[in-house]
Amino acid sequence: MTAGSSAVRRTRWRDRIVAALVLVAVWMLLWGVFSWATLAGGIVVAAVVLKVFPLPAVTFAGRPHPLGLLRFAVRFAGDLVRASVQLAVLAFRLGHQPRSAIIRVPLRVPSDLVLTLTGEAVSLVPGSLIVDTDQASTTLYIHVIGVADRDAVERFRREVYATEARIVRAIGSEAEIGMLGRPVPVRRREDS
Amino acid sequence: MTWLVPLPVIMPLLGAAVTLLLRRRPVLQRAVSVLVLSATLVVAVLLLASTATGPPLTVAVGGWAAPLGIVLVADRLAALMLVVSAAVTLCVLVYSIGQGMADGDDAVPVAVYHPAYLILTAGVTNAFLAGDLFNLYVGFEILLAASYVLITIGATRSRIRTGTTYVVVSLLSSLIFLTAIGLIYAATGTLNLAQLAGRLDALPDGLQLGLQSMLLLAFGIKAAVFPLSAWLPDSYPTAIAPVTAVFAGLLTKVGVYAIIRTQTLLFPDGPAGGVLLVAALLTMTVGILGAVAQSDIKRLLSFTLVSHIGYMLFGIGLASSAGLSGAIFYVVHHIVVQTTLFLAAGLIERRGGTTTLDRLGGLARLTPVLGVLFFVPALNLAGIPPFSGFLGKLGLLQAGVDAGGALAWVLVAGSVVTSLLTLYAIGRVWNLAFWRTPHASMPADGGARAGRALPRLMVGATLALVVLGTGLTVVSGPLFDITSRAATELRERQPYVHAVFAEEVP
Amino acid sequence: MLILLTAHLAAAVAAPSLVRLLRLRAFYVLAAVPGAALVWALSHTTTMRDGHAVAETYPWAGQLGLDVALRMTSLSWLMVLLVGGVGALALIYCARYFDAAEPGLARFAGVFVGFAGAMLGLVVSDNLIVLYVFWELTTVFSYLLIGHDAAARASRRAALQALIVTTLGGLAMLVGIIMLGEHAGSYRWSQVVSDLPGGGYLAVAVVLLLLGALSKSAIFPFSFWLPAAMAAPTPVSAYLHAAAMVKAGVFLVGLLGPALAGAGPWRPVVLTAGAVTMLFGGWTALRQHDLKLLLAYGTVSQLGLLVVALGAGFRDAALAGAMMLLAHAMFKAALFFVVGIIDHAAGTRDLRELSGLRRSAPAVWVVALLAALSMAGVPPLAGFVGKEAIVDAFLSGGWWEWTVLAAVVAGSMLTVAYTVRFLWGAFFDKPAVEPRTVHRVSWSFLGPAALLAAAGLAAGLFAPVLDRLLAGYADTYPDAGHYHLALWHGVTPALALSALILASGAALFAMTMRTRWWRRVRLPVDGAAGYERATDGLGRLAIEVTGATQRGSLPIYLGTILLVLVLLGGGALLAAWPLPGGFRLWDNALQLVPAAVLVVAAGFATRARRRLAAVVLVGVTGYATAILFILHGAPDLALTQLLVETCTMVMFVLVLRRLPGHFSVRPLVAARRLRVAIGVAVGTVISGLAYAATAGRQAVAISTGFPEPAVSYGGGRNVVNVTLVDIRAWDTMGEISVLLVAAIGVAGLVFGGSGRLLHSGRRPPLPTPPRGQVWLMAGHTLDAGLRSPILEVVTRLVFHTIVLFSIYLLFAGHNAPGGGFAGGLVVGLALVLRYLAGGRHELAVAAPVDAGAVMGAGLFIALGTGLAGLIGGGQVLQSTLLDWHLPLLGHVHFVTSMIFDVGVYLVVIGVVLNILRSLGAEVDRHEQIQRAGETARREKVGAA
Amino acid sequence: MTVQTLADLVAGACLVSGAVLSLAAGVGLLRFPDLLSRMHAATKPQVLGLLLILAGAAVRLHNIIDVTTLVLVGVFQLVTAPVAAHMVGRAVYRAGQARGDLLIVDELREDRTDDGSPAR
Amino acid sequence: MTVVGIIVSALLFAAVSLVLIRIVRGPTTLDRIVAVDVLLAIVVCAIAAEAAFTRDATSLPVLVVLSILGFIGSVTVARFSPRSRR
Amino acid sequence: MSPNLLLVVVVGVLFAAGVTLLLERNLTRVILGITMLGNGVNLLILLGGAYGGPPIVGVTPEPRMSDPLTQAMILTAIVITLGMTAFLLAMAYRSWLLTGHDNVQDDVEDRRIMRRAERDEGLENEDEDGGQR
Ligand code: NA
Ligand code: NA
Repeated sequence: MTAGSSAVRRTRWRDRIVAALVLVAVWMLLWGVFSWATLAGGIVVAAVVLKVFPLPAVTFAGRPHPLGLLRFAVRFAGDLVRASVQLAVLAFRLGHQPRSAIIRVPLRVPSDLVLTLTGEAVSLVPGSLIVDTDQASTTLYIHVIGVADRDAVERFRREVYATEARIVRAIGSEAEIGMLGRPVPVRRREDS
Repeated sequence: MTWLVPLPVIMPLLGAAVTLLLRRRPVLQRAVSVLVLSATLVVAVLLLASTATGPPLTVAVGGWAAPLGIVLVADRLAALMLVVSAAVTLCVLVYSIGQGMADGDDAVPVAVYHPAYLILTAGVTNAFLAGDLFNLYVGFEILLAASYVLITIGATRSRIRTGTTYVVVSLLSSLIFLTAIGLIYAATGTLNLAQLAGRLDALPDGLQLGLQSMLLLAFGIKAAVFPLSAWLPDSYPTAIAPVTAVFAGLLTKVGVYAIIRTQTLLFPDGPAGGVLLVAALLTMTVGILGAVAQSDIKRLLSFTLVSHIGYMLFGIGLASSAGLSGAIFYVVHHIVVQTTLFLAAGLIERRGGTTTLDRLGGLARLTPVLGVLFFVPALNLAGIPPFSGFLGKLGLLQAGVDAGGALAWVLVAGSVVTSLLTLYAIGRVWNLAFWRTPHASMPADGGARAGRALPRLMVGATLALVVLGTGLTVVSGPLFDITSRAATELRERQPYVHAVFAEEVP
Repeated sequence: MLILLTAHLAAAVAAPSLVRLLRLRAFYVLAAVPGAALVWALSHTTTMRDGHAVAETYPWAGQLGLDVALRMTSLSWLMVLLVGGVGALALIYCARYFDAAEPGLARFAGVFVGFAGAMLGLVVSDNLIVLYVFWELTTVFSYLLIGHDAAARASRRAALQALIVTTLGGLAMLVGIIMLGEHAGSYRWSQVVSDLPGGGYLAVAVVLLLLGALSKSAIFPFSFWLPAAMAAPTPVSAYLHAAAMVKAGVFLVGLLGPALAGAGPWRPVVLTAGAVTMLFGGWTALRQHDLKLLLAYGTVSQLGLLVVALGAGFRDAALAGAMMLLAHAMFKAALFFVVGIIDHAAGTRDLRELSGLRRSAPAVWVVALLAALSMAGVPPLAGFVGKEAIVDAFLSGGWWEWTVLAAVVAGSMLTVAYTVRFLWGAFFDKPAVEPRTVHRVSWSFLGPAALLAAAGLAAGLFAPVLDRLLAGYADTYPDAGHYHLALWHGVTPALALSALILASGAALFAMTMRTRWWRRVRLPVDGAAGYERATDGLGRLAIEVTGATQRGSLPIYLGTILLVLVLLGGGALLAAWPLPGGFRLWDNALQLVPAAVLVVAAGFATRARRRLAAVVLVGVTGYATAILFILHGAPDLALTQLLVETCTMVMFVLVLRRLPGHFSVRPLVAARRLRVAIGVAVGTVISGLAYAATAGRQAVAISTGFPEPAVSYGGGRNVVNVTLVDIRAWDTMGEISVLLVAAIGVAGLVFGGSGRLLHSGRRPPLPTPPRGQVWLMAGHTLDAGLRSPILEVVTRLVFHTIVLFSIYLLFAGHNAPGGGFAGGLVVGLALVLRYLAGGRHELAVAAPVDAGAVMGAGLFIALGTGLAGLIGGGQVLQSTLLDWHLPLLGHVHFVTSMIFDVGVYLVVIGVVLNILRSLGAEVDRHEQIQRAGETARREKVGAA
Repeated sequence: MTVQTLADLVAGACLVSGAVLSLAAGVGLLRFPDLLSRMHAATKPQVLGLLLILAGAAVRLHNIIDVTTLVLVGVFQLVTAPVAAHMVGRAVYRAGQARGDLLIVDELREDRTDDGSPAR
Repeated sequence: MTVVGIIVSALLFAAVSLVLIRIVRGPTTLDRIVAVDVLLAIVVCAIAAEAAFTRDATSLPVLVVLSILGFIGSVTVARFSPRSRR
Repeated sequence: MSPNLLLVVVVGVLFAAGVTLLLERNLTRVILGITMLGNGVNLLILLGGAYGGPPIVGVTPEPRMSDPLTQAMILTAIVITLGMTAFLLAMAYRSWLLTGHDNVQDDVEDRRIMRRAERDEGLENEDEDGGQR
């Protein structure tokens, strides 16, 4: 056994324990009873579930940053309310045909997790919708409603990058946070 | 003794679980199936021995005494049905094992067949033992679900087509049954049959009639009573032989059993008795005319099956002890004989490559043993004495003559005509398939070269049923003693009710 | 007597092996059995002379009035003699008649002996039902004997015809028997006679009984089956005509006559039918060319005579009939044997081809002459004694008797005429015909015929001895007769009539030789044509009725069932009208919302033309139902309904993805309206019944007794769950069996008829995943176009949580909404998610255990708790409450029925998994194969 | 004004605004011209509307067992709703149901390959 | 609280009606699926609101099921919906 | 017990719609019809039991509980319907695989007899010698 493989094993154990802890937490929330018996039951059940249904480990490159998380949550809630109201108004406005756009947003951090979380966050805010993704280039294709012109489109694009940044700052590794400084990726296939 | 009562259901289900776990070990699967059904037969015989002269045996499942929980009741009728069904299912199982082994299990995938077959058996036994209306429904569902699987086994084009008819009609009947249960519970607040016996009496007549008709409708479809019967001849014949056999023999009789049970226990003075007699007459005559019109042995047999359900309804409709006794005897006889005939038809198909009268011939000379295996039960079916079919018919005719009344006389006449036409239909089959010069397509060398030799296990199982059917004549004395005591027990109602409510409430 | 019957049965069963062993000599051995009956009967001669009976009784089915009551009286004694004697001789004759290579000989021998046994049983039965049993057995055996040469179409048809006609009569007779027996409370003839009903009831019974007797004896209008039955081998014909089968009917007339002849319809029926038959048979015999057919019609004629005599209803006629019965048996059997010999020796039975046999076969000629003269009624033979007695009996009577006498005289003239025709045709020289050269006939072949012919002579000579024996029967008639059987009574009117008969009979024959006009005279009624018409008509009727009722169409079958439902239910509602009032509009105004949604969705679902649109709309009704459940106070139901609804939606999509998007059949407007009409009718009736049933409730529901014991005995606060896993666990056990078997069936249908069902088999190794973060085990095997990283990541993140939640539901279910079903379905949906995100390989690795094993294990666990209760000394499925106080963890409360719920949980998981493997993974595989096939085809086309 | 009344007031406000968002979704679902636009309308009750109502319920129930469950409901909804939206949106686009006339730009069309997925 | 109850019920009823119209009208399956998604979301709202008004938490497991599994139906349809309408 | 008229109507509507679909020739429609009928029956059973709060001891006082027995029955019925639906769908798929559609076809033999009836014909295969044909 090399030192490298033992490091891998350690990481794997850490991942497993994290996964189990999440499950135990869910278990406690489900029962709503915070007792030793519930905890014991949760540990047993989590272990059984993880054993019976093995899945590839989720390796977090980074760690949670409380401040980043808070910042993200507050901004997210604000966006949520604002967009919901906007869209509700849009719905009730008679005789108006809202325009929309489908835009490509190649993310700066090449991570599925970031792709997914950014996508989720963008989706959850009314008015934007992930129409497709490209895993290889970590690109989101987003349908946006209520954009009047090209400027609005670019504004929105910047907002997505901002969301990406907030997410990475909340849970990303140092390396990933570093990547945020890179320029926005450009289109590779202009020939199509 | 009461601990035996749940076993006829539990054991086949356990067998099904084990065969599923053993799905890669066909030999063990077969062994488990045979073992389980043999044990079921033994238990059934013990139950019959106990109830033949004694009171009904009851079990409050889980210790939840009636009327709270489900109660299982083995009275004479139920025990008798258990014995017959266990014997028949065992023989058919052996037959199908013979067929499967001969065919290398290509036609009957063991992984599906054995669990489904055992679950079917459990459904049948559960229906017989159910002392609770909803549990009766569950019993029906078990056997029906298993039957859906069995009737489409192999999933050929024709089996899918005919299986669809079977499944959809059966589902409708289940829905109607469930509706009836919902209505009955709404009206009475109970599901326990013994308790229902009292509570239904208290309802106004019109409502009683409504509830009774819904139940009759549901069971009438399952029992193939005209005009609810047309699905049967379309769907049974295309399945594999053992499946057709056990369906024809047994499943329709579960419907008849349910009619007997509910008519006698729940609606003894119900207003639908006359309806039953008219239905009996139509079922008999329309069914047998259908048989005469057919040119395929299995379809023809299916129509005789429908027709002879009319006999049983006749006895039930008379509602006298003699009528019920005759009906029960006829049920027993018919289970055995109809099953045997379909097994024989399977052998015919194997030997002649078809069951179409157009292309068969000379079987009596080519395969004499097949001649015996078909001829004896065929005569039995036609009610030729001294076979049990005659004795059952005799009992019914006696009951009909005793009852008097225009409708009863018409039914006596109808029964006689049906009997004659059954003989005519059977005689045509014999003349064409067995006596006529063999068709050019028939292999003449005993079938060995064409791969159509009859496997010993299949012949043996059929023979066992032929012997069983013939043996009914010999034991008809004691058997009629049991059926008439069962009929008395049914008509009195009190033994059943007392047995159910003897248990203590938890 | 039972020993004799058993011996026949044993011999019949043993016969095939015996024939295979001894070949033709076996017949000699077999002949010993009926021979023994003959000997046994002869040993009882004195008993009969003294007017006593021999009786035995054995129990059978007492509830039906059935006992094997055997009783031999004078008449049956006579019949036993015939059945045994002729039977033995016929078997001996068989040994020479058949060729050793005759096909089916073994079976034939067995059936023949069985036939003899049945006939024996028939004549000695006292219990009428037992008599009927043997009666039908003779019918069946004769069917097999007539059809012996089954390769010939005529044989088969004749056999079936005989079977049907005689069974028809037999069944009528059975009803008659039951009528008499049920009235008397016994089926023993010796007791029935003492308690006969009266009036119309008796008249009907008598007519029914006669129908049986007359059809069996080929009496008009049933005569046609007997000549057709000539297709049988000659020994069979001899036996059938002389002693068995047809004689059964005559015997029955003789047996019933003393008691029933007084009943209204008896004499008109018997005498008319007998007389007509006599004349018809004789007349038809006269123009036959086939010797066997000539004899057969002769039999028909003679049977008419016998029926007239035995059924006339008074002593002298009965005595005469008995004598005639004996005489006929002897001469008819002998003559059939002779015909068989001629057929063998000369190769034909056609009298137009036979010539000179008198010289070439003198011994045969003598035997035939002796028998034929008896048939013609020439003294001093038995036939003469019998016929003269009949003539004498009818001489002294009223209008009926004189009429019948005229018929008897005419019929006897015909008999004489066809007798002469027989002798002339068989033996005399015919100018235009080449004389036949015949090989020598051995004495052993001729022996049986000779013996019978000689017996006919002896019976004539010793008539007074027979008189004493047969009087025992005749004297059972109430009237006092005077006649005694003898050769010579002095010069009487009867003697004169006998002479007249002989003379005019001979003249009649001469006339038939000269003129031809009589050939055109035919009876207006032809039974055979009637039979044909009847069977054709039956066929037409069967086709019409079946064509009308058996439409072969599922919608029609369902429609019929539903119409019956509407009729019965509607009728019940009318009977229950007016329905009681006291309804509520709703329990909770909020119910209006889901109800409205449901109604709208249901309505549009019936009109949807796209499959998935219909599915979605039906799904909406399901969701609305779930909300109605919640509003009714049934959260468990809502939970399950929502899960099931989702599962159903998934299954629909999995299947419908392969089917065209629109329904292909656009229903006709009329058909659609009919469907809607039936639907509305059913809905109305069901609503009405639901209303009436609910409003009709008086009693308290049993479930009001559930909550208290649910906690104290079932150990759970969620009464619904306790009901499922404890109070009604038996139902649940059945229900999981249903699910399980349905899932097996799904696999069976999708995987097809292969033996691979449920076998996960060995999977080909998956391609190695790309480097980097992997979310699912086999997500990379999916088409790039179908993959979605977002779906994969989220699936990875929530999968375990969903499974965890299912376990929560499983354990919380006992006290809160949840339980094994819901839990199992949740796991199932989690697996669906894995499949959706990662494809079929992902499903395979997601649940590496075989679905069948999961289901089997679940069922096993559920049943195990059932048996545990039983083994533990309680009832099946009885549960136990366990309460522990553990350090740190505190109070732990556990009910064994929760283990049952675990079984349910596992079964449901296995079921969903199995369905998913079939409708999901396997259908994927089909699609891939199909697409690969299409691509290959396209490439081939492109290359060409 | 008691705490109880205040709580009820807060809960009521949450519930009513949640319901209004649901209605807005219904209106949008009916009125928006193409499916992708309608999908945006669909998001509202799934996210903010639901969160508001859950909050209202939590205030009313104020029982730890129930509140934890409500939290889980909210979390699960936030995790799963976008997935459905994404999968359906993708299907809509690939099925050609996105109305080009309403789009200012469509950058996905430029990148699409034959099997519907964007180029790698 | 009763007034709030009536208002909320009315609003949700109106919302459901509009959604139902979309489900009936379609025109495509995906339209209907989106509408069903909204319907389910409204159902969740309704159940939660009902729990709030009655202060009865027994139906909360239903909410958990809907929130964690409700999306599977639409994902299935989306996953297997034909590539293009052609 | 006083019936809930709203549920009575809903049950009727579900039956009417279910039957209308059930009588179609297309198996998909038939399955949908059965699903709706299943919901109708379940509501009918529900109608026959008491209305009230969830039958959970400690949550609802006993006299106010809804009927737990009807709920147990409905639960059983729901699950059975699920199994049956799965099976029928598999049949529809199989039918499509084998025939290219999922319409329920009429029985061939019955059709033959109906044609004979229309043409006023008698029985088929009269007894002829097989070898000679
Ligand atoms: Na969004
Ligand atoms: Na229990």
